[in-house]
Amino acid sequence: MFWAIDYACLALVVAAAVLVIRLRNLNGSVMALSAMGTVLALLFVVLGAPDDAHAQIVVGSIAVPTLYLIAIAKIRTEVVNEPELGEQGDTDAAADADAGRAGSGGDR
Amino acid sequence: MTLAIGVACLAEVVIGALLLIRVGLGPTVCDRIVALNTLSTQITLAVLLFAAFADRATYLDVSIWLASFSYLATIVWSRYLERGLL
Amino acid sequence: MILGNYLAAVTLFCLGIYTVLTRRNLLKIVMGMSLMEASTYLFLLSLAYRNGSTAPVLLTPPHGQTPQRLAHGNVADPVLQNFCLTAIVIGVAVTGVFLAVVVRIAQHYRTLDADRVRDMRG
Amino acid sequence: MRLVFVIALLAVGVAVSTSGAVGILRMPDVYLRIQCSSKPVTLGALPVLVALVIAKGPVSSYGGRALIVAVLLLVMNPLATHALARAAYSVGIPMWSGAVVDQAAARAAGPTAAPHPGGGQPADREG
Repeated sequence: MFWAIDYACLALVVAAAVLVIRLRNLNGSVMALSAMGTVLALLFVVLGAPDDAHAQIVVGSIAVPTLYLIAIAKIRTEVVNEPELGEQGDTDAAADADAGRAGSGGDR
Repeated sequence: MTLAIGVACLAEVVIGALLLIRVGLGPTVCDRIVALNTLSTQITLAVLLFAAFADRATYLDVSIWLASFSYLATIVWSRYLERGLL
Repeated sequence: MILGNYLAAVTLFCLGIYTVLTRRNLLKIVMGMSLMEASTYLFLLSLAYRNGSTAPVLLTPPHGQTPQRLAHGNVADPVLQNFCLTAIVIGVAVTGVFLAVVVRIAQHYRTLDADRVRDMRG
Repeated sequence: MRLVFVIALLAVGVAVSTSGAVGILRMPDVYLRIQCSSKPVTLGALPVLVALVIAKGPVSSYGGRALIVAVLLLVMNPLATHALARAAYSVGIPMWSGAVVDQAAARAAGPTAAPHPGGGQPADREG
């Protein structure tokens, strides 16, 4: 039973990491990073380190994504809109264009 | 009884996998924050159930931290969506 | 059985280094570094775990055990867990410094592309 | 007997949480997903906590912690979901095409909406 929970958490962590590098939306990547931190906290508890789980909850699932969001919010006022930076072969632009919102906020 | 609690803990993790699909798939950031909030709740319950499964009361404090701080994160991020963080 | 944890840590490290090497967005590069930090935590805690062990906390021992038996029994390695705790705390500071550098680059060069930053500098 | 109660409560909680997660996965709209995030997840968390208290005894350290987590869930989950729904509405995420009523827009577009945009109470007193 222990190993089943362990492997399920490992699968979730690796899936969240794949989401971090596959999403072309920067805010989405930050949210996937936060999900990875949360699941990693559960994995730390499973591996018998509750103090590390405390630190990982505060740091990995809240502080670091908030830092990223602050950085994105500061960059967005400086850099003109170039959303698909560094993503060569993506064709799933329809997923993000599906929101179809009016306004200049882009993916906010 | 320990086995039942362990199976419930595993079920919460599997529900987290369902929510992770929505984190990857959500068209807007609000969808992702909704899925992330629910994922935090499920992980809180999973930590509680794992504490009962491993019979260590020390693990329970992690779930209290998670329950209090994940909502803080949700509120901060919705404020970021509404007005910008700076 | 703990081999799965090592494999997951290696997978996380490979994903992070793939992101650092192939992406052009500076924020994505910093995210790749965060992934590599996460793989470090996972590797350290997998090293600390022994088969069937519990947390090295003597308060409120499991049912039918005393703190003395727990101290002599099967607990995870507390030294490596403290290394992991230090790595987490240093990791958030390093991420903050990287993000500050990225913001300064974006304010100075008006771009977020690593290649274009290099072109402008050279 | 206690085992039966614990298994039944765990099954109810996990089933309701699963329905909430499937709703978040399948609903067509942000606001409907927020509905699925708020109510079924809170309702799915409480039976699990009750099952934990029954399994470990209410005077153990599990009972107190489960009570704290339950209070946090019941207080903070509606608050966070409300803040999130308000943010989603204010950045203008469109509703599902099958939505039939938008009370906030109707209130904002009312005849006396200009002095009090968003709050309808003083306008009602005037009219």
